[in-house]
Amino acid sequence: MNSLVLLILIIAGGALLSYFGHKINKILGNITVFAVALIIPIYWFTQVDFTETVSFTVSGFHMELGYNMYGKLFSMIVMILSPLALIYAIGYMKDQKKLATFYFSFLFSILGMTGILMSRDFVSLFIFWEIMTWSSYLLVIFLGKDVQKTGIKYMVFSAIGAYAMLMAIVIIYKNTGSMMLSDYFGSFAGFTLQTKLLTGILLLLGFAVKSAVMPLHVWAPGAYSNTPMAYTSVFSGALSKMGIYGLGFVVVNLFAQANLEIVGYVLAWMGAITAVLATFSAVFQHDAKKLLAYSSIAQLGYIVTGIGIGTELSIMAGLYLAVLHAAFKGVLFMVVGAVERQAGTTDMNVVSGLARKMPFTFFTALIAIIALAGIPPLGGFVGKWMLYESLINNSNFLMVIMIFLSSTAAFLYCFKFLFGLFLGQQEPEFDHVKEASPVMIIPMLLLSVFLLVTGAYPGIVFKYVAEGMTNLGFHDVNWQMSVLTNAWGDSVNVQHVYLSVVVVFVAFLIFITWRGYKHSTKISTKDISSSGEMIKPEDNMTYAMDFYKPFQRVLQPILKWKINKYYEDFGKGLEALFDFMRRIYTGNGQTYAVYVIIFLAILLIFSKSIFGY
Amino acid sequence: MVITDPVYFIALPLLTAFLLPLFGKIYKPLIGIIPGLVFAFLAYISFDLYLNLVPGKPIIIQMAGWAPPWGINLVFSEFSGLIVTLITFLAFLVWVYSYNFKKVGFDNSKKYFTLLMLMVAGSIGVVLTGDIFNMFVFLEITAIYSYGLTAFYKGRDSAEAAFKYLLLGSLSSVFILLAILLLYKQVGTLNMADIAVKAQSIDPKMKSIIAILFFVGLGIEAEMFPMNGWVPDAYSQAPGPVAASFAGMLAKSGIYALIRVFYTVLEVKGVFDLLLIMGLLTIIFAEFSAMRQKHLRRMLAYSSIGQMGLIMVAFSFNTKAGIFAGLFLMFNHAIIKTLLFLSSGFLTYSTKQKKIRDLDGFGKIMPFTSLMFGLGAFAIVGLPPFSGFWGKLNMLVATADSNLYFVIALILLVAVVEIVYYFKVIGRLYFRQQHKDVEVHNPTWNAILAMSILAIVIIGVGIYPDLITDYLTKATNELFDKAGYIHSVLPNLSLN
Amino acid sequence: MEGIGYKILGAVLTTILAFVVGMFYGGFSRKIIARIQNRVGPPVWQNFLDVLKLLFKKTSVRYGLMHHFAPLWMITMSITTLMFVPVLNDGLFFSNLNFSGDIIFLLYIMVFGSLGMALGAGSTGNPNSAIGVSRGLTQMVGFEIPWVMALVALMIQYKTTSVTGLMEVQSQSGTWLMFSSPFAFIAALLAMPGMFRYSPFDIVGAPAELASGPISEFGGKYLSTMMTSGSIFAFVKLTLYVDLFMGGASNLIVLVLKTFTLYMYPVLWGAVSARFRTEQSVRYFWGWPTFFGFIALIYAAF
Amino acid sequence: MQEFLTYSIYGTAFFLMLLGLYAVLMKKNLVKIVIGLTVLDSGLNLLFVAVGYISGGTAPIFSPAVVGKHVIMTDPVPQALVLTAIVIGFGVTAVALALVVRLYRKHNTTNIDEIKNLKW
Amino acid sequence: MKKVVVIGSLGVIVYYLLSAFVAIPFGADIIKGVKEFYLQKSPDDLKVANVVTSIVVNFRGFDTLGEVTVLFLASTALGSILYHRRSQHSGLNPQRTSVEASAIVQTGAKIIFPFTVILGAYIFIHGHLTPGGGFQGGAIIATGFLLMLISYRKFFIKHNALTWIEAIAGSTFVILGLFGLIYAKNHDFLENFLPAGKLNDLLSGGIIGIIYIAVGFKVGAEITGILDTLLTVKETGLDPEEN
Repeated sequence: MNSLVLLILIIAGGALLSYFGHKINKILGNITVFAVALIIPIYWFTQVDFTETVSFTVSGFHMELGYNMYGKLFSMIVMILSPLALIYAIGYMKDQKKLATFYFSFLFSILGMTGILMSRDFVSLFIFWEIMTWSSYLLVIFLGKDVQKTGIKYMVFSAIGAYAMLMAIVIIYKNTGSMMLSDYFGSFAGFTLQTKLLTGILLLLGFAVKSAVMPLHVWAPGAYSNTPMAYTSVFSGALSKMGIYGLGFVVVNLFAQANLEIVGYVLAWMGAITAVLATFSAVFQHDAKKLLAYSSIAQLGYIVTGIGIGTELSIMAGLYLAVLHAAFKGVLFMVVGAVERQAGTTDMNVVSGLARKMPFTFFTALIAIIALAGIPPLGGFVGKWMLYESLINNSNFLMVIMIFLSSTAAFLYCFKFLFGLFLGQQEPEFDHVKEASPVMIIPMLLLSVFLLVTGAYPGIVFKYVAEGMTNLGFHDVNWQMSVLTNAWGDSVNVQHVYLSVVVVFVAFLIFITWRGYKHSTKISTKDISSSGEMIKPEDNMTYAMDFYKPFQRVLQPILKWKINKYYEDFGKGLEALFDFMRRIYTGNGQTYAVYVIIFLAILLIFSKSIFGY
Repeated sequence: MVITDPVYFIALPLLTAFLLPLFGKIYKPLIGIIPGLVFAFLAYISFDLYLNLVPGKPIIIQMAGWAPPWGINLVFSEFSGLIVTLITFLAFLVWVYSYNFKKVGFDNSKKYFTLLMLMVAGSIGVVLTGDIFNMFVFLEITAIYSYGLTAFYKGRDSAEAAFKYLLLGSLSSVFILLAILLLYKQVGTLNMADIAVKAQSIDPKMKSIIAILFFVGLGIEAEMFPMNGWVPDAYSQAPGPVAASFAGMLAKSGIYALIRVFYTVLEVKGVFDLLLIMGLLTIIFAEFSAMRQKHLRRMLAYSSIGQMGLIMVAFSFNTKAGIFAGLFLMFNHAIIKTLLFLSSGFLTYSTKQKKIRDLDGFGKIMPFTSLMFGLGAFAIVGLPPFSGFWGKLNMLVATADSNLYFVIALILLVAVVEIVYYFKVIGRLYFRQQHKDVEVHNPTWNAILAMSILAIVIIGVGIYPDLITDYLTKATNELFDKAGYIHSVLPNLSLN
Repeated sequence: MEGIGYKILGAVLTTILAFVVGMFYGGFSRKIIARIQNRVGPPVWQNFLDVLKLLFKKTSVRYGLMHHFAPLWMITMSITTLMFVPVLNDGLFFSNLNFSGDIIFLLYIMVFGSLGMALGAGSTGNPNSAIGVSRGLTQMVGFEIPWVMALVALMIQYKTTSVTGLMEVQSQSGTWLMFSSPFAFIAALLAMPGMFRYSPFDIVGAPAELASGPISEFGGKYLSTMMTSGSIFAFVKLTLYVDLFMGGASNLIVLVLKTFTLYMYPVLWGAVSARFRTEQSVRYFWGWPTFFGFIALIYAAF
Repeated sequence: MQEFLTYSIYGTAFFLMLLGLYAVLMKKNLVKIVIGLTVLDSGLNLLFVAVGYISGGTAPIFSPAVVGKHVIMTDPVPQALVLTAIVIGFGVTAVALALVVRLYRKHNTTNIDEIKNLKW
Repeated sequence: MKKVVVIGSLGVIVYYLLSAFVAIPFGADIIKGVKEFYLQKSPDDLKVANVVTSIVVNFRGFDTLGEVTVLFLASTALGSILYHRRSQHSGLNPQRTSVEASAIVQTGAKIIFPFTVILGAYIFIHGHLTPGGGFQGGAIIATGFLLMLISYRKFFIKHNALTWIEAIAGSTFVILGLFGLIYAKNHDFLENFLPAGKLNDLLSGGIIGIIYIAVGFKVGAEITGILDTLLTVKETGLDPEEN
């Protein structure tokens, strides 16, 4: 049997097995989930033949599945992150109910993503896209918080995106008579400008929603933070990349080759604005989940910018960041999940000082945050560097500044995240907190190791990125294992950086620990220099509330401007309109009869113009 | 030929309906059992006939030994046969579902089943008949059935709903009769094929007036805006299975009559543009109203209107792709809406108000029914891998084919609204804390069976739509081939 | 240039140089400020004494690993940055890893230390530290913008992103970048005091109100390492400015002259100005300096 | 004469229909609405019969008196149709009246404006 | 406002319809269609003198089946709409809504009643010969019952009997039609399979007469049933609890 079909069947079967497994018994269910989480990636890495294709005709539409290298790159994200998240979920969801639904939806969304990445035609792309959407919707509302608001918002935006895509698809079908992606790309040059823009922009809109580009991002904070964190890591890490996947081939394969780079440029700008605004929002969140959600949006903004610029280096940067973002956001959401599970809340105004209680969690969070902030020597820096260099090489100086502003401001929330949850004073109410279970820790550690390794050897990611870029028309992408080079020939040797950092760090570690560490006593965080005041254990001195008040004051004029509010007003307006419209159903039967008569009279009066006799 | 004659579709239910009271006198449970047997038999012969249909050679049955145009004839073609098969199939399922639907308040089931039999006969009659006046008679049968069963329950505002329906239904019948009369006066015949031949010579102004009268009269039955005020009331007040039959069969026969008249009988320029506009208005008003509904059934009813509007739009393209899409949508709507109404019957069983917010957390206490409802909702909004998706896709492809991009945009925008209100319900069903002390009425085994069959069909067609596309294509060709229809009904027609 | 041992020697030498020069600069600044304020002031080697004294003090308390690592992070950052900044135009000893990094990298590595510091400060649980960190990070967002604008302007104008590249440009043309791209220089110069956290931008560690802010809970070896790191970092920053705008230095004397001149600018400005509140300083940085940065960008692009 | 007959007979039928429709659309009393429906039906039936008439025609019955002679007969088809129409009208009226009874029992009024529990 | 709109619309509608109808003048014999065929075949082939009857029962017999169904449906629907629990539950007897009529009316009704029924029966038996037929005859019979119902408060109709009549008459119609499938020449539903007889004989027209008689019974029973349902309040207890 075809390995691609089998892959789909394995995932679907896994979903059903987990569903019924959990229906029967929790332990059986967990074992099933664990097995499925192992089997899927193992099968994918060992058995799937990436040159294989399978095609069939359904309802008159020719459909074809088959990997290309570009899809494979994203598939790797899915195939590595999702199983880890599944394993993490076993620990994280232990006390939850409705696990059957949870794992079913989880695996179905994996199915959707896998399918999207191997679709070679629009119909199957759309089918899998929608499967992904509804399964993720089920997870967004899984916890039952804010169902009406967040869930509906997510669904509405997803639907708008998906339907924009659908509209593009049918128009494409009309113009090319084929649903194949390659036919579309091939005949794009022959379209009229109007069709080019219509189909392309509709497709872009569809993908942009999933990648949370600026005016379409409002679903994301709520959706990311409301979902069980085990899934959010996939949601933000992998699922949002599906939008990036689509943006990549639309922007690069279509617009760049049809001399319509302006579209990509606009998109890049939207990405940059997204990055800035989302970062500003993230800075002022006090819920760690929301913070990470906004941070995700901002990070996706970088990626979109990279893709939108469309040069070799920028796309490489975008794709590399996509991979890295999957890893560190995966970790961070898992971290928040662990904190939520162990401490009961993720409100950074409440939680503090967990670092001593949850050292492993803190460690992974630290690694992920360093990678997120793009600080050398970890992998995140590499992506940032390439992004900046590509922008500078292109003389997009304003965009550089935007991105830089965003990533500088990102330090603020990065620190706040670590400080709010793990540092600060250790409160008695969190004394009971213990380290999360190994099932949860191990996936986080594995991803952290990945982040550490990419700091010195980003080439292991570049390899696949470069492969994937061949499908975007960039053959012979220049990459080295640990040397980054920009278009002007300037380079950074990250291995040297790593070396330098490690050597200095170790040297001074010895210096400072030798004859010091042992003799000092570890004291509680309540024992601080406080101008002679005695702090009692129950006094919470942690400075957490309004952490960035001054910054908030600076940004006052920008923060007033809330997109969400406009959407909500728009929604309210629509609802009022709907309410008004349905008043025509007055409830009085006689009125309905009058409508009929009036309608008939109108038709008769205009019969000449309607029927044209 | 004797055992599988399309005439049984009408004769048998009628006979059973007439005799049902007698069976009741003999042995009470027969009232429930006999209709089931009849429905099963009908479903069997419809499948048998339909699957053995020779393409291009519809089965023409003449009544009382007179060939058309003198006698009344029945046409079991790829198109009408498809819909008949659908109706018999659904009728059987509705029977399975309502076999022991409710013990309380349902104990005059003799009347219920009698009416159901008559309704099936009526809607099949509308579809099969080749005579326009006969079609009117059967439409009236379905209409009176609906008045009767809408008002079936005493406790609700059902009489009000039925009265509204009756008021509009009477107007509809008046307009249809006027149209038939005018038509008869012009061509002197009532046979549809014969009219189709002779209608070309009618004065266009006269023709347009006839068309308008048909449009309005049949539009009321087909739930067209602005004449669909009765729909939400009737759907929401009727018993669950009856509402299902409204959506699955009644509305189908209404739209069938509309398209049969305008595709085959009367060829009027411009009517399809009108249908397009009215279809779009129907969609918009219905879905927007559905959005703001607080009652589950009313919401479903408005959604049903919206679907009918979509079907109208699909048929208004007057292209093969459009008809195909329209048929697909009809199929979907029949199956999925039936499932939704059947499951909502149990969901709203215990709540007096039938408010959506009373359904919080029902996913937990009524898992199967909620699952079925969720499935139906997923399918109706067109999410893959359920059958609704293919209908919508084909519909949009057909729209694009006709270069109506703004219609695509409009349909999709409205579809977003649709998603919102369906998913609101799903959110409540599954992800809300349930209210305290809710009575649980888990579905009986037969209801579970009926709903499962529908669900299987939805998923099956969703995963592999080619199960039905062949038949739909054939039906499309049949409907599009007006000359073929005339020729097969009137083989000896010398075109004088 | 060959040989790993040679490299290590060069690195150590550079570090020591930076340490010594940085320390003396710190001493001079204290002295000068004192004179301006009509005080005698401490001797110029006072900083050395402080460091040594602290180094030999016994560390008696710690708050856990993060606290322990904070000074490490700072010194790691300072020295690593130093390694990637060319000290002399073509110095034999001091080339270190100059060709392995570029400006963007430097911009990022310079943040590393502050973040580590911030984490260490946060882990102590002292609210003053946290407040200091919050202010420091906010201020950083302020001054980074004009600073980056200036750098981007240079990079775009001369089509190179490496420091050595820019130095080459200057040596070839014979003019310093501060003359050939004056706006960038002005922007960078205006942003500079923020980087040194002298008054008026010293609210981060304002001793009077925050008990020294982030470093309040550090003492002994920790503090001495931090001070060392601070001196080295000051030297690095000055060198970088000199490299970028003032044509670098061909020998150590020129380097000291140039850096000292440059150094006097924030010191003197600080001596005569009052402290800004955090948002005031951010507003300042986003005002004229950013404006000049913008001009510089436009100048560079067209 | 022909024209007068045409207008007067069709006019009468239409007048009846108009009357019925007016009652259906404007009268508030349910019973009056039902009466309006029947009047509307009557007008329609009259129209049917009128349409079938052929000048000088007899009833289409081949009674012994007519058999074998050449007589003009009116069109029998509309007469057959009107029979059906009447019966259907009767059925609808009966159901309508039953519904009125039900409505009156529930709402204690026959004013259609007050019977709108179901709306929007 | 509403009034103006309604009258305006009605005016428009009537104007257009009238203009459509007067396009063919009253009494003009210009419709060429199926009627010639009926007028010819009815006496010649079917041996039915009343062409309307032959159309109603034979040519368009299917319509009539539908028509009968409509009546049946109406009476069933009426029953279900006005249905109440059977009186044995609460012990209340059925009650007539009308008041007791005066003695004159009562006596007159008693005298007229049998004649009315006989007249009705005559009309539907001779449906294929003379004007009238099953529907008309049935209606006349029902009138007789109506007379009795409004005259006597204690006059009750046995619903059992009505049910039997309805069922048998209705099924006779259908079964006769089904017989056509087997025994008739063309094997068509409702086709005549009996000897046609001679024009203007009582026993002519084959199954047409029989069907009309069945229709007469059925219509009579159904209309009577409808009248009875409308006139009688069976019980005013609580409505069954339902949803």
